[in-house]
Amino acid sequence: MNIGIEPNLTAAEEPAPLTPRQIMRRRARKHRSLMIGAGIILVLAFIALFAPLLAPHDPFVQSLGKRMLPPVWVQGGNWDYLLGTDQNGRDYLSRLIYGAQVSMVIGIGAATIGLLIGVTLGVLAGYFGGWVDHAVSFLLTAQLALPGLLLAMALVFIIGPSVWVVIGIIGVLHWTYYLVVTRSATQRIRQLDFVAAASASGATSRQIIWHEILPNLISQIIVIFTFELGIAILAEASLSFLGVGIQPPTPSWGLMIAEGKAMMFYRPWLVILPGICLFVLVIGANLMGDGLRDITAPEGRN
Amino acid sequence: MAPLLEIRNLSVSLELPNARLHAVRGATVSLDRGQTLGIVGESGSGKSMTALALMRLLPRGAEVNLDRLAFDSQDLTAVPDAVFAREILGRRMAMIFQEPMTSLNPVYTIGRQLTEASVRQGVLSAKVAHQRAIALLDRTGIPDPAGRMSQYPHQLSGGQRQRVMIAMALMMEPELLIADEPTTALDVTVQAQILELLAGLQCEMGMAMILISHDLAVVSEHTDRVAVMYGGEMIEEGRAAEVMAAAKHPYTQALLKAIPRMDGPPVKLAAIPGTVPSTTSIPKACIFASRCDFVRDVCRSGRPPVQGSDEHWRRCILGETELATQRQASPVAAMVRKAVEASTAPVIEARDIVQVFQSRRGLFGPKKEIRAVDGVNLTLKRGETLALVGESGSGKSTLARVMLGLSLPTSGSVLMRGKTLGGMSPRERAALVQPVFQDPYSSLNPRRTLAEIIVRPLELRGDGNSQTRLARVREVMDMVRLPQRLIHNYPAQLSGGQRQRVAIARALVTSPEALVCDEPTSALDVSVQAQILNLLTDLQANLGLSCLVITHDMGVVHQIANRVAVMLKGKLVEEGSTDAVLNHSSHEYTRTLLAAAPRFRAEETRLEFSGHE
Amino acid sequence: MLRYILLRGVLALAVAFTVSLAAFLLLNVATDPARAIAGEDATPEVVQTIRVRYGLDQPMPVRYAQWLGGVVQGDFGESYYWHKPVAELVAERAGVTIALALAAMAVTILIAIPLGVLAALNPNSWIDRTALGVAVSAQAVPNFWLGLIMIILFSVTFPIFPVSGDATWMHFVLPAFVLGATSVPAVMRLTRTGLIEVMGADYIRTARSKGYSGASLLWRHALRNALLPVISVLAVQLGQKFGGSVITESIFALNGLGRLALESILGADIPTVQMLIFVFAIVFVVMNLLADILNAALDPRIRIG
Amino acid sequence: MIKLKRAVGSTLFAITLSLSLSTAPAFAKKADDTLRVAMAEEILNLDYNYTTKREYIILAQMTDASLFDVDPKTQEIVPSVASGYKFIDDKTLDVTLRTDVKFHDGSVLNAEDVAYTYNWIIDPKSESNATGIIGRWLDRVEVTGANTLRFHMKAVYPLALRDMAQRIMLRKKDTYNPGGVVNKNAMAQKVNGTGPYKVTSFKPGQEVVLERFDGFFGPKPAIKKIIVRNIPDIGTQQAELMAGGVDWMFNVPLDLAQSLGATPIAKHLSGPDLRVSFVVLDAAGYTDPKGPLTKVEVRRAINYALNRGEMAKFLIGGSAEGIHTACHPAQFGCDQKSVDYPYNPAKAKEMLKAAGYPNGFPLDLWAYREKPVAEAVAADLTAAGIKVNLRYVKLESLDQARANKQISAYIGTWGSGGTADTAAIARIHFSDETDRNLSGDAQLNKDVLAAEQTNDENKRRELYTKAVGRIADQAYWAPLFTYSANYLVSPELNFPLDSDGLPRLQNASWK
Repeated sequence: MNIGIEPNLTAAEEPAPLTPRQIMRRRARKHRSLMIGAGIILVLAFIALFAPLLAPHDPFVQSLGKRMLPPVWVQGGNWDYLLGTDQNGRDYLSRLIYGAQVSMVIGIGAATIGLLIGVTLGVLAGYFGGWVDHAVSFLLTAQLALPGLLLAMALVFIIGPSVWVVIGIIGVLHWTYYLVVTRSATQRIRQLDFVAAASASGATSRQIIWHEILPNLISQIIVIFTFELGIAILAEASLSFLGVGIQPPTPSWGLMIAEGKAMMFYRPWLVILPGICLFVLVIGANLMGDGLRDITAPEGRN
Repeated sequence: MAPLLEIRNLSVSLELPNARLHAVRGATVSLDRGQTLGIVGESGSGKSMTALALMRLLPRGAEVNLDRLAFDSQDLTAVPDAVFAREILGRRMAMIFQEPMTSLNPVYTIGRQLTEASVRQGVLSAKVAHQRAIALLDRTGIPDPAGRMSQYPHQLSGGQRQRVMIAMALMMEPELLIADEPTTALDVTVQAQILELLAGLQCEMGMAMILISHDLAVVSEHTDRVAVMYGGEMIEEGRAAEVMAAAKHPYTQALLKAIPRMDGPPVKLAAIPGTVPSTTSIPKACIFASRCDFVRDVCRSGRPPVQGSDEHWRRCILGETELATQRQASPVAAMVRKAVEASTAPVIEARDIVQVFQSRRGLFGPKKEIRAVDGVNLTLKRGETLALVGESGSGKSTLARVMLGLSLPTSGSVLMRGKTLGGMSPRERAALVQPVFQDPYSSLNPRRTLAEIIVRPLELRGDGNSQTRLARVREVMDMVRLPQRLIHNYPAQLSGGQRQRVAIARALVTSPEALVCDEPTSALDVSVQAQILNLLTDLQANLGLSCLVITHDMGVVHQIANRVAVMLKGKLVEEGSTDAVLNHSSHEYTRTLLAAAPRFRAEETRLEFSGHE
Repeated sequence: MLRYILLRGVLALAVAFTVSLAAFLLLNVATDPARAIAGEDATPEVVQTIRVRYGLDQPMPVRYAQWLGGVVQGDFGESYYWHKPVAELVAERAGVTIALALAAMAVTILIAIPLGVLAALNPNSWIDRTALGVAVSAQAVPNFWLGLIMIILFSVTFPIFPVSGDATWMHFVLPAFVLGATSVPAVMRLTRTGLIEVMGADYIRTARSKGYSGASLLWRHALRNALLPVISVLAVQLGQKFGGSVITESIFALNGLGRLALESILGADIPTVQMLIFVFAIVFVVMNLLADILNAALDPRIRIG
Repeated sequence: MIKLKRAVGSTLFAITLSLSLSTAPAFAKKADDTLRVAMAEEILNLDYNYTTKREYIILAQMTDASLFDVDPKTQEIVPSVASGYKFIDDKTLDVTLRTDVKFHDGSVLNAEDVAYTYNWIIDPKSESNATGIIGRWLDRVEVTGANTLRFHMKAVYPLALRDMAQRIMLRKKDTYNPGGVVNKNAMAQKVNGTGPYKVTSFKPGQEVVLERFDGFFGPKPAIKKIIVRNIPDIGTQQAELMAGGVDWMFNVPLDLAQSLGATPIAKHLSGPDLRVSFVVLDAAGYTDPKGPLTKVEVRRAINYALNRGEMAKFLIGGSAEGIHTACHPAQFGCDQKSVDYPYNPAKAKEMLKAAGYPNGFPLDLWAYREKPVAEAVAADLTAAGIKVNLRYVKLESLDQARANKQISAYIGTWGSGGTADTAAIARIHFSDETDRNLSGDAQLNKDVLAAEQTNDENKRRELYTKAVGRIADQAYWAPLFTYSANYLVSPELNFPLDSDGLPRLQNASWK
């Protein structure tokens, strides 16, 4: 009977189980909705990146003579302008393609700003609790009560309409989802023993947050980011629809829907086409979000 | 007469995301009316799965196939689920579970949960059910049973909830009661009362009982027959006293030697090397082959045959005689425990520590003060292992955190090397004392590799460069006997035992003078616990570390401690050398603790109980 | 209990005042109310007379103080456009918004909860996948676009429902569907995950061991616990819907608070905006409080602690 | 494959279109003799003395009559409530009233009422929207007989009769200050006018119901009942038109008017409008004293760069046409012989290079009205090399920015209140009393004011020719085009289109 010494550790035959990252990658490949979502986002990102090459015409060049041409499948359409032209005679397909650029930039920009605000506040409130927590929840309630439209309109006027202002506005209006999730996750992780062990070995709060807590939040944050991407894009479209979002002549899908609204009974494609583009982009983001949540959920929770 | 329950060749396989887990393979068991069968095995051995298969409570996607399942000689395989649920579950077969805290519906009153099943199935009228419930609550020893009926589960303690569970199971006087680790989550004293209660009820109602546990001592005291399971297979079964006294399977023998014994001087524990093999594929060889000391080639080629008589059989190729000779061959090395002179210098001194917590009952209730630690003086001397013993709620963990400097006491002070903890910088304190926590799964950051975890304290102190630190990490890994190839693995890839070793390695990397271990082994299986206890005693001997070990298990105290301190409701009731406290303790509470601890009375069989057979 | 409610009441007032102050500043900076009222072809003289008439020429702090003074006595001032006390204006239009909010909430509950329960009862089945599909796509549809499509389909192509206005209940069907559809995904997902978690809980296993199974298990034991978090989310969403949906109400020309908010913001009718924001903040916090109380009523662990 | 897709695609749209357009108005309006009118702006106040927007002018045409009226065809001032008038000298005017004018409450209008109305309007206490306009030229009004009045004017003002015809609605004595207590909103909810229609029900912001007033002294209107419905959203207005809930829509965008006009549902009417569109350039250098816009060559280059003809033809349509004067050609004194800058982008680029801007300069262009026009102007200027940053905002935001001198160039429009006289556009834009004047030209200011201080037609024409010529030469503006008013009306409705572009619903009738 060998006493306490392990000579023949025979775990060799058994392959060391996979690292968490390998497990996630293997699950991701098998997760259908994640693949579809990621596919859509990649295609649209490609279109947005190479818009200048892909767009048949310059989206800003107008030819008032060829206003309101119908798409090619409706009689009266012509093949130069596959999807017809808009109120100022600009090529509709090119504007849709450039619209992808605007939506992606705004989606990613606003979601990132939301992330920075929401996660910082969430971690601080979750980790320190007490009055920090109360102050943050007061801010949360106040932000939810203030109508976003008013903030958007005022900022667009004061700073002037630019894509960055719209990104800022939407970012500032959409950090609550991040806050709520990171706050409860931080509170949960803070109770775990490895945080106590870290502080026992002399780590300061800042080091603990940075080195121990944040790495465990990353998978959840990525999931929220993809959802916020969709929400931010829709928010931009709504603001532009109400006239306080993206300013002409920059092509934005929301703006195009608003412009097409007056003619929706006679030229329904002016409303339907940008609507479908928005729908496809946001559904791609949501599918990716759902997929990421499924594959990261089990690890995330332990 | 025909046995009450007959199970032959039961196999259960569970659906995992990317594989099928064969949790139970070929379990064969039979049970007579009024008899108690113990099923014992470490975690992952399939003992609970067998019971759940019987009660048809398996999770979605599980598959069960068996040759014969008869209850009171009625073939259950023919009974459809709906009829099984209505006629068998609760009325003829009942079950109680391990986690009392979550086994009762939080939103319904105790009364309703007790009576609703019987009333709904028309077995009892509402009034009769109500009275019967109160009678049962009283019988299970709950104070003020009538009052409890309108209370909610969260208002009761763990022990009380387990009693409610027992009452609920017995509402319709079942013929078979299955208890799946009924006392694991409870304190030692409460555990003893519950086991007594179960035994008493079984006699009164002439019920058959299946008692599932990982604790051999509990099973040895309270069952007629016992079946030992390992890796999903039943490897040995026989009369409890015989199996305990003369185990015929190498695994059972090793298991018995791995448990700290209270009778006689502390003995080096026989740790079983390696880990339980995963059963995602049906093994062709003997399941224990990878860890068995007497392994032969034939063990690895085919499944071992069943040997021995119906009374006591085991699945192993070793014959009767070979086994006997092996047993004597391995002498047991006694360990000598150094007495600690009173004069040695203290490492950590806690002076009249008081820690008070504010808690609010419910959203609107008044604030309440809880004195977790109430004026405690305790000193940890250099090179000694001081065991701090007490039940849950006694304040031992709170005291540990205070002595670690993790939380400032309401009043009183903690000194290290003469300096108060408060005055020291966190880095200074880190060089003196390091913690080892109970739950291996939450003591390591899942997102970091082993190397990063162990090296972290050095990075925080900022001494040496990356090479020296890596060398130190490798050195410490050897100390705790962790294979070097695991250095870049993640905690999720390690077993419980391996993770606890990483935690110890992290504590040792800054070569502190003292370790504070909060229940270091209570979350581990017996065989793995033995490895860690041996490791701790070796480390203490080689490095001259002083350890403060918090535990509720008297066996662990007996095994490794030089001195013992006993805590009750925030106060220190007794302190002294291990021999003094264990053998002739001065305080009445310590005596009840010792009495409650399950022991191996190998000779005293359960005969006096089973007189009525 | 009272102390808790009082505390939340004070919070509501504090939130309302901070938000109304922010709104006041934003509004004054964004547009000049006098010019908005005067309209397109107004000559400077007309703009000046309007400025004097509504006291817009005084400095901002004075005007805010005046407004605050009024509020304390319950007088929220007069709308620049509507020439009547704002309180009256809000009261008139609150009915439409409340009706729309309740109808939308009904739509959400009737679609989201059954779908969530079905999805939870048979995970990874086709029902589960369709439920998730519905959630993902409902979340992706811009609600102003959905509104337009609804009008094209159900008011013009197949003239079943009236296009706009809020006279009869028929007017509320399409807007309620559009407003309700936006919150279906969140509620559906919450119900699904909640029920899946509860079905795996120990006390459900205990209930099964007592002979409960199938429908009785679901209704008696599982649903009540699973729906606890859903109820608080619904209460908060109802609070937001009471704030009126700006887009749905303007597309369907419903005279609710949402549309009033949009027009008074774009038209810089400051007293109306101030009162609306004040009301929204109070309603929002009250609904949060209601959610907490509802939770306490349903969950003894919170009530008795 | 494409053919198949094309077939499927077109059928889909064809179905939605045909189905949606086949629902002819459910019931003939002629039957219940009720005209339903859609207005985007919410009618909140029935008293035109206290409102300004165009919708209120249309409403006032129906509910109120004033001393004089403008003949829709000839744009001449004709007597209405007043039977005759005589200028005693160029600062006093005698007016005689008809005796058969009744208020909607049946009481007869007399001189006291008219005098009270005018004296109340010019009294600053009234804070009426008309106080500024009338107060500038009217001193006081004196009753000289049972139905005769004398108007004492502060100064010579050629448009006095026009203002009396279009701005002041007559009220009974003491309407606004009964017993000395001032009530500005007396007529806001329930107007007691003298016009051809009286208000029978009013739900502010939702609906105004008017019925023919039998006691009206003038020609009785053909239609018995008119309902004005407030529908803010243009999409919803169309849907109501198709669903038969509305028979008359105005301010309709060109594309919509043409599309819907081509269907049996509605008829597209397009009539002249005195409104003009123009780009105002910061010649005075308020935003940048030495900026490019202070140089006349740059301003002229901008004029050359803009393709006015195409914009009018394609974006406004109807009778709209490009203009090169800072006034509507149909307005008195608007000399068309002033210098013109025909569309010539190459010349524009060249002039910019000559003026020292070879690769253009950044320009903030503000706009608030038709978005396509704003984008077209921006595109033309970009083509000429100017880096345009289009700021498309709400009107009141633009007004505020202009008042704070933050605007270097903006696209403005002016309807001259339907007055066919250059005075109605010149003073407001080029005198020194207004923040809209970005020319910084003192002499121009003097000429414009002088042209309003004499009744002598020739003198005024001469002064305006000089002023309009100066503006064109110095290119303070880049005039764009005249508007045309687009209406969508039920096929059964006769709706006259007048040259001043002012819709007169009281003259409408069924076919």
